[in-house]
This record gives sequence, structure tokens and C-alpha cells, in this order.
Amino acid sequence: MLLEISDLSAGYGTKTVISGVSLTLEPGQILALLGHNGAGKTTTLKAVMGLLPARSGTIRFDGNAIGGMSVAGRVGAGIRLLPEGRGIFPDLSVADNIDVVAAQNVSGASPMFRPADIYRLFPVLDERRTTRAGSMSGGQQQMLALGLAILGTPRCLLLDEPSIGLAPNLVERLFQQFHEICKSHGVGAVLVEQNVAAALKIADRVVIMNNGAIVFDGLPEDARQTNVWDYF
Amino acid sequence: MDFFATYLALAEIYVLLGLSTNLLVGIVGIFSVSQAAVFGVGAYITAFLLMHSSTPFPLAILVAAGLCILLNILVTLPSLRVSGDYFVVTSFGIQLLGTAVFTNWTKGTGGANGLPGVPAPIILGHEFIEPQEFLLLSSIGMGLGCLCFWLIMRAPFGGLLRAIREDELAVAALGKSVLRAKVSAAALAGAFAGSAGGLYATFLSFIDPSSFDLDASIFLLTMVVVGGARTLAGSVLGPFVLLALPQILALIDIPASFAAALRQLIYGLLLIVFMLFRPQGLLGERL
Amino acid sequence: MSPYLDVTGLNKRFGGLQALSDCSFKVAQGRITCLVGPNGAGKTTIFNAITGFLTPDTGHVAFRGASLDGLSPQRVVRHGIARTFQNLRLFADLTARDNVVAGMPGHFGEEPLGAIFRPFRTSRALAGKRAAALEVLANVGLADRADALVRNLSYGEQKLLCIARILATSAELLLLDEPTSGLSGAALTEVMALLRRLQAEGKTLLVVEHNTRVVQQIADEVLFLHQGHLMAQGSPAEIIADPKLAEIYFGGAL
Amino acid sequence: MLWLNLLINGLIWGCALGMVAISFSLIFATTRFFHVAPAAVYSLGGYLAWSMMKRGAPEWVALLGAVVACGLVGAAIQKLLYERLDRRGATHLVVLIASLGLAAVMQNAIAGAYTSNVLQFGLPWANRTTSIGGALLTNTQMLTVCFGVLSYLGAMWFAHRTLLGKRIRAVASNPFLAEITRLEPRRVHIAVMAIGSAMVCIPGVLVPLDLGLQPFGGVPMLLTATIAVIAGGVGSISGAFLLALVIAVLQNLSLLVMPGEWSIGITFGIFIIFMLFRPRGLFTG
Repeated sequence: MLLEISDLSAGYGTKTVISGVSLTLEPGQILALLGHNGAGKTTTLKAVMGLLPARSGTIRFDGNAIGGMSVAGRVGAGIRLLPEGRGIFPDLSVADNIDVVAAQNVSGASPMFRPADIYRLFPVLDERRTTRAGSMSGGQQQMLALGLAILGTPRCLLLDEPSIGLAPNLVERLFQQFHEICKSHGVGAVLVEQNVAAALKIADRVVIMNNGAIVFDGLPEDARQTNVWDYF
Repeated sequence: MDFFATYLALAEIYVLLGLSTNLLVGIVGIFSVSQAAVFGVGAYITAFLLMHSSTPFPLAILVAAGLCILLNILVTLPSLRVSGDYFVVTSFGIQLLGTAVFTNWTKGTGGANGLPGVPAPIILGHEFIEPQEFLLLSSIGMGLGCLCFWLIMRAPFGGLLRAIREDELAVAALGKSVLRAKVSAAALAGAFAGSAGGLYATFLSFIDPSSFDLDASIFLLTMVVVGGARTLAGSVLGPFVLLALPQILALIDIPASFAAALRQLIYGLLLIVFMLFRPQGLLGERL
Repeated sequence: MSPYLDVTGLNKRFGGLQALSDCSFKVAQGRITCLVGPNGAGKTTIFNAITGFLTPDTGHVAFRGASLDGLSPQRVVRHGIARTFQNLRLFADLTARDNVVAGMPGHFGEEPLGAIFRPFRTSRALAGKRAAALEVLANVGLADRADALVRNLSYGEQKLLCIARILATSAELLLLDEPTSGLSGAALTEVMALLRRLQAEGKTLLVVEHNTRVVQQIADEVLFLHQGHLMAQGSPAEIIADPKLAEIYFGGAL
Repeated sequence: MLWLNLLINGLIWGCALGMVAISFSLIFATTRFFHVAPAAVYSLGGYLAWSMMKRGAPEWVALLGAVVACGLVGAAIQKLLYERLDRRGATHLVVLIASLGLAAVMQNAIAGAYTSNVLQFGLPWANRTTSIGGALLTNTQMLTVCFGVLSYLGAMWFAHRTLLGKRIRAVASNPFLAEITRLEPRRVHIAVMAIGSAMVCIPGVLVPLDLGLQPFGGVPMLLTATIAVIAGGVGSISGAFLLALVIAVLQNLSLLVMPGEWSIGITFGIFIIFMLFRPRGLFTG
């Protein structure tokens, strides 16, 4: 078991956003986490990343409880978050984006992804090395964001709405590559998405949240049978 | 006894000035470091009117307050367009500009040498020369100021100002004019600072730019912060505590040139210590 | 006769993203209309366009026959439309009652001169407003929390207070942005009952809502938005049964 | 040819101002807090160099020593004051007040230790002049231009070519992403304060070579530099430096029509115009 969340509660101030959330993730598995705005998907990701303290419940990574671990510690262990809409350093060039993140995160004898691997995976980034990242198209920015998230040795990817603002054909291409990365390197992923159709295509398992709790946990084909309204 | 009366009268004038700063910085959340300049304008205008015309004292104070209202509205207006940190820069600029005018416009202000011989206030033929007598005037000034502040803060206007500090957008969404409220607050703060300036000039009978420079603005801020921002009690307490400090320093035998620096250093230290350990000051609310 | 709220041809682009694309709809008086759709569908953008928080690239909004185009938020409220925000935007350092008082339309003592020179009249006006505020709070079930600071209220109470605050503006058309999100159990039931009661009192409601159960129970009319397009409009039963939605959702081409 | 002299003086003064502007730009863009304390570090630098020279240190040792010391002071300020406030969730207002307090403490400590009278370096070589293309320049002025240009080039090289520079720009550009990619924003902030403080020390030593040392000279300098930073577009080193030159030249040329005491008015007028027409600066979109 790569990631195991049991009975997790978290929130901000007087507001409890998620309660009693439990889910598991295997290496190489893509879990689509769906649900409406405010259902608690991002909050779940933030709690896993250590950006928000868990009020109760435990998060285990590789079998070890990581409740007391710092954000940096979790990144080092291989938990990577691609935050919604802000996954790049917009004022830096593409190459500088990759260089700064690589300097802190690519280490050890055989890292899974070096900068060269990122340029190979996304040739368009190679062509645009000197371009200011914030001036690229949405699709290219999102490729860079994904590239930054996987630099080094990622083991568990947390993607927060990576398709937002992208044209449908771009989403398909990006998700295919993402699928490929997870499968060929055994990286587990939690994919928070509002583009249900695209997410269902690549997901191995689907979890639907509603009002801070999990209302469905099963296979994509079964998810299609549920009520549309559970999704938003 | 003179010594004590002087201390009280000065503290009372500074209460009036502290109310002005508290209203803008604490209540509305407009970070102004130029209130000392407005204070100065009030002082110089009163001095000018009393020295060069036969304007009676109450009228001179009123004119000074009125002009300071206009001035403060003008210097606060950028805060509507320029947000947060940028307004601080604007405000610093206004303060430095004020100091430049007080120091360099020698004809009007006497320049760096200051303006001696400001006549003591005369009301109904009575001249308030002695500190004990003047104490009556400054007490009335402070009393009126506190009363105004209290009346405003308990009225819906006070609630509106506090709401603006928290969320301007939400205030606009309720159909209220943020512009109008901010202008009103700036006007009030101007009136407080202007009349404080008038009292100050006539009490000391000598004014020079050093009372109205950036250090003075920082001193004002220290009074409000130490006393406690956002409350009337804090604005009243602050000046009495801080003005006692130079008196205490005077008891220790240190050279005068050194004392000024030491005083200002202690004010700065107080600002840091309070921000680190007690941002609400002695009697205020959380900043 | 012109419709109560008439929205025609709204378009809005944010950079490369078409947030609203030719949205037109009407809201009938005295009804509860729910705006539904996934994140980023443009629901809040529509609210912002109606209430003057943003100017659409093209399109018009008219309320009771009067055009609202180009009006500031402050002026839109005076036409009788008020809104809540997804992130509440309450005044956290003020009491519940003072939040409601702040929502009441211009009254005596809101100007410094009145407050200073007519203290007794201000007192009377304020006492009146505070009593009225208590009534509004009682209407949403918060009377016993009137003097609590907002920061000490529970999340459910804060959501109720948001509604109380815009009720205080005496607006007739209320735009509620996710009034039930983050609520469950008793708090949820309470908000739903409140919305119904408001309708019975003659208010018209336009509500962004995610919770299917809530939509089915309160909506007279549902507007379904997807990627800035108004995809469907109808009764809750019609919308829920619409196979088109399942197709949009699970992989049909748009 | 008065105007030509004024123009040259403006450019020289602009180089000094430009160093302060670059320093402030670096700090403001990265930490997003308006710090007044660098004004005091500016003053501190000059006095430290002066003290070292009075104790017999060669000029370049004194300059270097002061630069290093100021860098350490900057790091200490960040670590001991701003980071603590940040951890307590202090608002901008609280940080600003603390920063004002710190500036007051430092400046008055200097005034207390050295008196608030103007002190002269008294270096004969500093005022020797050389004629360059018809214009007479003192050694100090030439040094100022050299250091100004070098600082600008150095800052550009540092920010765009070194890893630490890129990391600093990354933290400025997206602090949240920096946090979750282990760029350690807190440590970067300390580095930025150290570098910024070291840089502001250079004009802090050079300007007093001409004008003498005074404890309170930093505030108008910082304010003018801040205006250059805002007008040039926050985060743009070139914008800050260029606008510093422009403002300095305009201040000097204004002497043709009005006395020097009013130059703060000119600066401020420029700022107001910028705020009205381009509130986000010249070089930002």
C-alpha cells in the first residue's frame, strides 16, 4: 500500500471541510477523486501534503504514519502536489523553472526523472526553454507544471484540476502522457478533476466526495452508473 | 507645579492627535505616516493667523481645522486608488514633503529656526498664558475630541468604518459608499490633527519643523500602538505614558543631544516589542 | 410586461478562457431558481455580472424593466438586488447584530456630522436599527447569537448570518452563492427551511447550489451551466432526467 | 553648460540611487513586505566603514568589511524579527510598524554612538578630479558610477544566471509552489535580506564620501528608491535601475527652475503621476 488515509478530518477555522475520509492508493494506480466544488477534494490533497493539519485520523505513506512530517519531508519522500492553476513559476523561463526545482529535488544515484527526461517527455518545453513560462499557452504551462511535479523521484502524485482552462484535445494528450508516466514507473496518483469524462478514461478507481465525505468508491464503469448529480 | 501642568497639557494635545492617527490607522486601516505633517500645518496656520492678523483665537483654530480637513482628504484620497504598501510610500512622501515645506519655506514658517512668539490664546478677553490656565483649554479640546470619537464609534458610522477595514468589497456589496465613508473619516482625522496643531502652537508659543517631522509621526504611531489601537481608552492612555518617558529620562543625567536619540530609540524599541509580544497594546484590540 | 430579471447574451473572457458564452435567461418573480453546473461552469461569473462586480464583454442585465448595465455594486443593491459570497465575507471583528446593521440601507448616524451633532437622534435611530436587526436575526434563527462576534460563530451560523445581512438591505431578489455548501444535518435542514420561508415572504431567489437533494427540494426552476454555456433550463425533475447531462458528464462530445 | 553638468550629476546620483533601488526591489519582490529597515542599514554601512578607517583599515578593507557586516545584519533582522512575526501570522500593518520601529532604533543608536552631526571621511584622493570628455569628475563620482553599473550587471547576472538567484526569483514568482517544491522560502528570505542589505551598504559608503555621514540620510534615499522600484515595475531590476537614473536626472535638472530643497517634491510629483496613469509600473504588463 502506497498511501493509506483512514478516518481523516480537516478544515479551516471554525469550518470542518472533510470528515471521516478513508481511501487507499497502490503504486501505479490512478485514483480519480471527483465531486462538486467545496466537496473537500482539495482539502484532502492539502492534508496529505501536510499543508493543513489533520484534526483526526491518520495518513500512512509506505506503511509509516506521516502526520508529524513537514511539507519538505513529504516532498522528499516522493509526495508531489500539482496545485490548481499555479503549478509553475510564471516569471521564470522554462529552463529556469526546471533548473530550480531539479536542484532541490533531483538527487540520489538514480532519480526517476532528470531535466533531460522532462524535455524528452515534453518536446515542446525543449523548444521553448528560454520562453517566460507565464507567457506560454495554457496547455504548455500545464505540461511544465506536470514536469516540475515529477522531477526527481515521485512516488505519489496529487493533481488538483490539471485540465482547468484547457481545450478538450489538449486534455486528452496531457492525460495520456500522465497515464503513461504512472504506469511505466509505478507512480501512484490521486487525480482531482471536474472533467469527469476525461478522468474516467484513465482512472483505475473512482472516489466521489460530497459535502466532505466519500459517497462512492469503486470502478470507473460502476461510477458511470451512479447519479450524475453526485458529481457536482 | 508648572512642570506637571505642562506635562498634562501636552499629553492632552497629543491625545487629540492620537485620536486622529487611531481613526485612520486603527479604525479604517489606512496606514498613514503623515499625520505629523497635517498637525504641523494646523500649528503653522494658527500661528500665522494670530501673528499677522487680528483673528480671534477660536476662529484661528477653526480655520486651521478646516484647512486641515481639506488637506487630509487630499492626502488620504490616494488610498482609494493605491492599495496597501503603495499608499505607505505615498504617505511617507507627503510627510517628507511637509517637512520640506516647513523647513524651506522660510517666509511663511521661519524655516529651520522656527517661529517664535506665537501669541497665547485669548478668549473673551482672558489670556491663557500660564500652563495651569492653558490646561483648561487643552482639557476642553481633549474632552471634545474624545466625545466626538466616542459618539462616532458608537454610531452606525463607526460600524461602517470598521466594516470597511475588514472588507471593502463586502461593504460595497451592501450598497454603501466606501469613498464617502473614507473621506468623512479623513476629514475628521484632519479636524483633530488641525486643532491639536493650533493648541500646540499657542501653548508652546514657539514651533519649528522638528515637531512635525517623520520622527514625530513615528512618535504618534508609538503612542497609539502602546496605548492600544482601535479604542478610545488606548488613544488616551498612550500619550500620558509616552510623554512621561522624557521626564523620566530627564531625571537621569545624560547629555541633551544624546537624550533625544535615546528617546527616539526607546520609541522604536517599544514599537518592535509591542508588535512582537502584544500587538493590541495596553488597552487596544488585535491589530 | 417585462420579466423580473432578464439576462441576455452575456459573454465574458478571462485571458484564454471563455467564462461565459452567450448566456441568456429570465428569472420569474417569487420563484426559486437554482444555477447548477460543475466548477468553472460560470455560475459565480454570472452573479458577478448581475451585481456589477464585473463588466461582461457583451450582454445586458435588466431588473424589473430597468437596465443594470454598467452600474457599480453599490448601485445595484439600491435597485433591490443583493448577493452573498462563496467565501462569506462577513465582518469577523463585528458582532452578528452589527453585521446586520451594516447591511441596512442608509440611515441616520451613518454620517459623522449627524452622529456628533444629533447624538440623541442617532441613539434613537440606532436603537431602532438594532431592534430591527434582532428581528432579522430572529427570522433566520440567530436571535440568541446577536451579540456574539462573528469569529466565534459556527460555520453554519455564519452561513445563516450571510443571508440575514442581505435580508437587511431589504432587497427583493436575493443571489445566494452556495448557501448550503459545507453544511450537513440540522444546519442544512435549517437553511433549506429558511429559503422556503423567504420565498413565502415574497422574495425571489437565484441560488448557486451543488447539493442535488437541496435542488430537488427547493428549486422551481433549474439552470444548468457547463463551460460557460447555458445547457438546459427546466424543472428539477426535467433536468435530472435529461440524458444530455449524463452524456456531457461521462464522455459525450460537447 | 549648466544643464550638462546637472545631467551628469544626475546620472552619478542615479547610480547610487539605483543600487538602493535594486536592493529594495529584490527584498520587496521576494518577501512582499514593505520594509523600512534597509534605510537604517544604508546609514549603518557608512558609519561602519568610517570606524574601520579611523582604526587604520585600508579603504577597500573598510568597504568590504562594511558590506559583509551589513549582510549579516540583514540576515539577522530577517531571522530574528520578520520571520518571528511571520510565524505568528502578523498582518502587513504589524510588520510595517515593527519595521519602522527597527529603523528608528538603528538610526538613533547610530546617532547616539556617533552624534547626529555630519562626519567627514576626509580622504584627499576622493575629491581629486579627472577630466573625462570635458566634464570634471571626482574619484568618488567615478567610483559611484563604476559600482552602480557593476552592481546592476552583477544583480542581473546573479538573478538570471546563478542557482540562488533563480531560486529567489522563483520564490518571488510563486511562493506557494516554492513551498511544495522544497525551495525553502524562509531560507531564501534570509538570503535575500542579506544580499539586499549588503548591496545597500555600497551607496551607504560611497555617497557620504562626498556629502559626509549623517544618521538619518537613509529614509529619503529609500523612499526615492522605492518610487523608482514601483514606477519601474516591482520585480524588474532593469526597471528599478533605469527609473532611479531617470528620477535622479529629473531631480537634478529641476535645479534649473527651482531650488534644491524642493527636489523631494519633484520625486513625489513623478510618483503621483505614475500612480495615476500606470499604477503597476512601466515594465509590467
